[in-house]
Amino acid sequence: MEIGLGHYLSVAAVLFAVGMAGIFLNRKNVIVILMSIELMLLSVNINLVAFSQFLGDMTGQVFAFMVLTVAAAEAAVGLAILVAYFRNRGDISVDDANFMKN
Amino acid sequence: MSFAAFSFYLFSAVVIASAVMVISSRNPIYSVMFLIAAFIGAAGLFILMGAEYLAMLLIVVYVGAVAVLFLFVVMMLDVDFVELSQGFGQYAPIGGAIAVVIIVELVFVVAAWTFPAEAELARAHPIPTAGQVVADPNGPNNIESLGLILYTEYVHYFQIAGLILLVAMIGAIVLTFRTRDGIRKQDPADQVARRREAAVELKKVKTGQGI
Amino acid sequence: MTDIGNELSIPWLSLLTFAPLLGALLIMFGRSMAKRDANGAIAPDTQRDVDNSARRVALLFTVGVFIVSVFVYLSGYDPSIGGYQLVEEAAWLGGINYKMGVDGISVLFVLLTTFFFPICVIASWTSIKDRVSDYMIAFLVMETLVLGVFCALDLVVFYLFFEGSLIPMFLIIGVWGSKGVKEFAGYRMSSRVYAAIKFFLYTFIGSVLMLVAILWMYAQTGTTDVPTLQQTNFPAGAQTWLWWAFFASFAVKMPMWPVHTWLPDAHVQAPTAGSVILAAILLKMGGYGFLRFSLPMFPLASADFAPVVFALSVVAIIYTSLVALAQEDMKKLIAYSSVAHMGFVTMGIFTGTKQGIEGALFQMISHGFISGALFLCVGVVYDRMHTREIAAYGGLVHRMPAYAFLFLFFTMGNVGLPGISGFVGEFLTMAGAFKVNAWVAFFAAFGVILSAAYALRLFRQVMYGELTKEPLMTIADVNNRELALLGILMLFALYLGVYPHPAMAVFSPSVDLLMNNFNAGLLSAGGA
Amino acid sequence: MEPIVVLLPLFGAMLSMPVSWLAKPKASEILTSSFLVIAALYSWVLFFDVALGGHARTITLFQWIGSGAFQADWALRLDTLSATMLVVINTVSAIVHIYSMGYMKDYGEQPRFFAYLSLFTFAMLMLVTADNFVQLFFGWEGVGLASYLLIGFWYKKKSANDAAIKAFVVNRVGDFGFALGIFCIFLVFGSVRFDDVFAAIIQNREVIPFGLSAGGPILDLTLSIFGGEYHALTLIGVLLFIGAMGKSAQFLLHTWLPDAMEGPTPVSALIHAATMVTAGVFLVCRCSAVYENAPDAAALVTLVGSITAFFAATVGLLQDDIKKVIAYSTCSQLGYMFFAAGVGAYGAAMFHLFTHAFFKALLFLGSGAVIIGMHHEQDTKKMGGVRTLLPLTHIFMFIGTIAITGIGVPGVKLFGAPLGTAGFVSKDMVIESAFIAGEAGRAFGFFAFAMGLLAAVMTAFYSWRLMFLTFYGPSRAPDHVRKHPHEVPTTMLAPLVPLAVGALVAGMVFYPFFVGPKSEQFWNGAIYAAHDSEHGDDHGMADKHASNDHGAEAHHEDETHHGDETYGDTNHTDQSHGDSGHSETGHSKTGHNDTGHGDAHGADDHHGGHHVPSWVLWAPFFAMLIGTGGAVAHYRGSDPLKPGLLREGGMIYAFLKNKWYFDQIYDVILVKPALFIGRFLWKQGDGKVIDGLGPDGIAASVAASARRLVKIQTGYMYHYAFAMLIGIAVLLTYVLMRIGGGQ
Repeated sequence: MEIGLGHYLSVAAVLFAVGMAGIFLNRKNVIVILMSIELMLLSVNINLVAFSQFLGDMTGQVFAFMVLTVAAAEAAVGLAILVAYFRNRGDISVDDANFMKN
Repeated sequence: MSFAAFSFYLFSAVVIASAVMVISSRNPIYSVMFLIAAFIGAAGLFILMGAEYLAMLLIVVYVGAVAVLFLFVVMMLDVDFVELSQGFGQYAPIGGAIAVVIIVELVFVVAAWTFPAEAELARAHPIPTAGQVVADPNGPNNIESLGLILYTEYVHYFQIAGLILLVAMIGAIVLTFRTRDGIRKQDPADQVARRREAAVELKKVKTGQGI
Repeated sequence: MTDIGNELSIPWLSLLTFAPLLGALLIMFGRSMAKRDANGAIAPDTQRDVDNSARRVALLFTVGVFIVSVFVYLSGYDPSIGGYQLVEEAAWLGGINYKMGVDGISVLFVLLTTFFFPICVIASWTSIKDRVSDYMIAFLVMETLVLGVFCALDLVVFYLFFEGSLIPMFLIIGVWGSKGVKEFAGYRMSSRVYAAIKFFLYTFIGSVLMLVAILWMYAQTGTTDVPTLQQTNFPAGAQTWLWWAFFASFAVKMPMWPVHTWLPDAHVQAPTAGSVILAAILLKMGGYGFLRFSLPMFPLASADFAPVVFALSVVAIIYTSLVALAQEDMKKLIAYSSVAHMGFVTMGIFTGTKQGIEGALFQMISHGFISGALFLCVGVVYDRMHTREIAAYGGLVHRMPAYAFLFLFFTMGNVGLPGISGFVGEFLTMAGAFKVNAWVAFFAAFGVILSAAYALRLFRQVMYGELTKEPLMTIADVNNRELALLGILMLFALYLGVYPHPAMAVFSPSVDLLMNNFNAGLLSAGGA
Repeated sequence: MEPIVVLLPLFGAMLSMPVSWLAKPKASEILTSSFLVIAALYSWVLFFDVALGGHARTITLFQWIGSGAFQADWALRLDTLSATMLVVINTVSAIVHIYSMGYMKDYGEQPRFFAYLSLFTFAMLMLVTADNFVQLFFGWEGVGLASYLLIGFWYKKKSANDAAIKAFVVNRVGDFGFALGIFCIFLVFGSVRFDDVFAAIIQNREVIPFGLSAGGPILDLTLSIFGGEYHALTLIGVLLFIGAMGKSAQFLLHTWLPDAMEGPTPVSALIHAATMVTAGVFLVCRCSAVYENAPDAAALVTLVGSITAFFAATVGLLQDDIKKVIAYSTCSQLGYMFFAAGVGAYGAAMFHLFTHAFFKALLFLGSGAVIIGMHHEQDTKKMGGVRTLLPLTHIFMFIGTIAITGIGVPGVKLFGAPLGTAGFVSKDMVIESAFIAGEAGRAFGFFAFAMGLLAAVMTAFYSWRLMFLTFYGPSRAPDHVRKHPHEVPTTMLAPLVPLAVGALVAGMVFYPFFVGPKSEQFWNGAIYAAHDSEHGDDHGMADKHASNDHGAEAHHEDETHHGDETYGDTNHTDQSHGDSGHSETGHSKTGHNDTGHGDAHGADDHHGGHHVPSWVLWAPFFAMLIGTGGAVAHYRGSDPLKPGLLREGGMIYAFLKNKWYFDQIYDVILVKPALFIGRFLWKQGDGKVIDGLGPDGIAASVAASARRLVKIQTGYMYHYAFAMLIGIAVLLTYVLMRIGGGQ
């Protein structure tokens, strides 16, 4: 059986769904939430590359490249926020972080 | 089953299994480790698709930098992760439901996907896969073709990506940087601005009396 | 009478309209030039100078605008012509032009406006002490906007001015209004802010519907030119909803029952000059809108829904008169009586008879003088006693005979005593209404009885009786400034009451034209 | 020059206060009084010129309200009717001005008082000289204002303020009818000018009311209005009469008049006896053309007038306040005037108005002197024996009383006029014309006659009761009052002389003009029925006695033109057929049976001794004797205060003492509910319903739902993340459905 576009897309879909589920499951643990986001971005990248390959257009890879960049930046900033938050509160429990309510 | 198919299934299994472990393991350190595994699996998939450069990038940037950053943060923060994982699965039903919905829908999409006519034309000239590159050393390889397009047509995007990284770097530094009181440190500006009058005091010492 | 506006091509109306804005800029500039200390605060002495110069600039500009407007009216306006005069036009957006012009219906409102703003500036000369510059700026900006409303001959331009005039009034009520706290929906807010927001929301929601109608008309005809649209025959179905959309806006502005409840609150909370402008000018924008837009543009719907308007007007007259009978606050009482008087206006306008429309126009002008003066009268005692409670007064005539005389005069004007301007309008509208529907005139005339009851009750309780209340023992009679203001208004009310002809002659040709168009619109629809 | 007669009082009113500031209060008294005296003298000149000389004219000053067909000018219409009123008003006003110089000495604030008095006079003059209904309305409301100001002159007294407001508001109720009447006239005739309106009626012109495509001759025109089909003239007549009822304090709208006695006594004399309250009578007479052609409206006038005459007299029986007795007497006498007008005897009505002004002003001013003399005491129960203290005043009051009760010799004529006091002549005239009208079949004619007689009995009784209680018997006043009565200044007594003379002889002197042989020439077309009975016959009363108008048809055309030419203005010599009018063709046909239509004819016939049975002639006289006898029997006895037929505490006593409970009833059914409804509408209607459902309600529900929505806002990041993800899922599903549906 030839491995085609559909296969890759299916993998990406499952990966995306798993990332999504991860956000729900680990609602308290910001670090894991960040990792879940990385997983979802990764699935997006797989999609982009798959289409790029399938359509013979390098643009998809360029955008995967961009996504990688943004994901890296996001991870860096997210973790920095986490560190700053931990430093202020001594904890990273999301349950206590409801200042937005007020 | 061809080697390519076998590799695809292998890498896919690694990616998905690792991803599941990432979200389900109690210890974030394990999560990070599985995340790395997932990235590596994904890199394999990229190679299978002929995107060698991105595959390398993924391993270098993600595994080498981002995942390690995660690991670093997890280990640096003195957090009781057991407490954090309390209530795990509280939202599992809804999370699962959403995930299932998404999967089903995406599968529908995949199944029902059709391409417009011009895309079919493009398909006639696929990007050469790794094997083809090896077979035809004179053709443009992946990194070449990526570079050709990235530095010409998408140069502005490229620049913006750089800026984003710069901003993220500055942001991360600003967020985590703190001035601690009571720590002696060097201040070049102070040193340069120091005048003689503030530093040296001339005292007339009478002879024979000492200070 | 030469048509100077056209011969010299001086855009007199725009000049008049935007001159006050110049004054506002001048005040702003003057204040920003004031010396400040390190914290950006202005020294008290400097502040006083800044305030005084703001007052003077405002007076200068309002009086100047008034003089120029009279000059333009005398030399550039020909009252024997019914159509638009002093028209100026400049291309603006596609199909939407900046177009100004006046006819007999609007020109008197322009004069009324330019007349009342100096009055208001003088009336707030000493009673406003905080943020004087801002206050004067608000007033000058409002003058620009109100003049624009009456001069605009393009729907979009009109809408801009119409909506814009909300803002300064909103600020005047909300910032310089009276003190007091109100519990509302579980929140404590100062009652002036409540009144200001109520005023704003009421009128704003009303006019949003008008905007929709304007957009539709623009989409249909490709123009928002008022004279053109007045000649356009909209299909009957469209007229219906367009009429309602415009009606919503103007009915709130009038205000008609049952969307009148913002008025008492706004009047009560507004500073004296704000009340005066509100009563004398802003309310007139609703009646003006009916005459300028509803009647000529949607004659079919106007004729169809006249019974609705009659019913609402009559309810307004009786209902608010009864409510006025029960009021404990002087300003509220007068505000409710304003609603009743505006009921006569709407009733007159939609009779579609010459007497009704002319009576309505005259009533609006006369109401400006009389109601404005009554609010000034309340302001006189409010400045002294800082309360508007009727019960807090009594026997004022002992200490304030001149004030009592003026108050009596305007009370009688409010009651509609013949010889004072209020009578002419009221009587003509009722005569017109009787021709169309006798019951309407019947109930309106019944309201006149009630108006005597509430107005005299107010006068009795404030003025007559023994002077027993301690704080009133030393109250001073009107000073020269107040006397001059009220005296001028009294002369006008008396003059128009005895000899209304000058005013009637101005709008008569335009009303004829309006009625011709109106009847032609009805006929053409009937033929088609 | 004529405007002077109207404008002088206005100038007086305007200048009174400034003059008092510049000079002394005394100066303003003198100024206004002298203005009024000049105006009064001039008005007599005009009276002789216009009424006796026949130079009726209209002087238009300038336009007032002009809107399309609605044209009302400021004008002076000088015809006999207005000239008569001018004389009455200016004379009484001048006398009251002079009298007030003495009366107000104790009270102070004279400049203001005189300004009000002059203002009132001006308004009243504007009323009577109007040549259109709107100016009439101006005067109508103007006198209301002046009355309000004067009743509430003593503004410190709560009762005075209440009475003032009551007077104004009750009058407004009448004005409401009046205004509607004017609108109706405008609707029907398309004009509010007297000339247009009356000419249309006289010529039976074709009129087309607004909004109708076809009209009809005015006399038969019906209007579908107020949910019914009404005869236009009847409707107009009734509406105008409602106005007249208010101003003239007729039954149902009379309650303000007794309260109005809170004002200073000269005011009562001027406004509430001689002039303002008679404006209603004037209006009915002015509109005689309408009423003569609207028999139902005329019947209403008769009915209300006779009920008022009776009702007010009954209440007057038990009043103790000297002024209130006279007030109810006024009310009753106004009733006489109205039923006279109602039965078509407009001349008699105006005649009674004229004579009444003299003797009622005399009574009021006399009682003012008594009040001053008795240290501001008004209760007759605390007087008695005042005759010895104030002998001059007693004489004046005595003259007034015999004038009002009507001392005279029935059936005897002196120089063609009956012999008797003013009241005798005019009241008998009124009562007899009611009888004649009754005989002629006019609605309520006999009823009015009966009521008039009953009222005459009571009038005599309460008038003499007042005299006896006040002036005769032992004094019941406190010692210091008895020993030192206030001196009544000459300025108060001198003005009474002309009034007393008038009260005695005015009836005899003016009899020939108002109702006697010269009346047609005198009225000169100012009163419709006086010279134009043919039309009254033809149209107004045709259904009542058809047998009378034989030959009327034949002369219809002629008469129409005749009326057209002569009606309303100028002096037509050919029209002065006077009592010899019977010899003319049109008139002779109707001949003897025609007595009811024009009082001129009626009166003439009666004094020729043709028709009125002699008992009718004597009846008022006997009525007077009965009443007087009753009063003598009861109040000349040992104890004037002893209970009479009506015991205190009895039902009838209480009923009369409480003035038939009108004030209480009105309070319960009108005043209280109005205040209650007002409060209810304010708090519930505006507050709860409109604001509650409208702005406040919407705002409150926005606030409330916001408060609920805030709870969704947990502040937990993951909740927002969930929301986003769920949103993505939903959106995706939606897009897929769309695409799926599209494919």
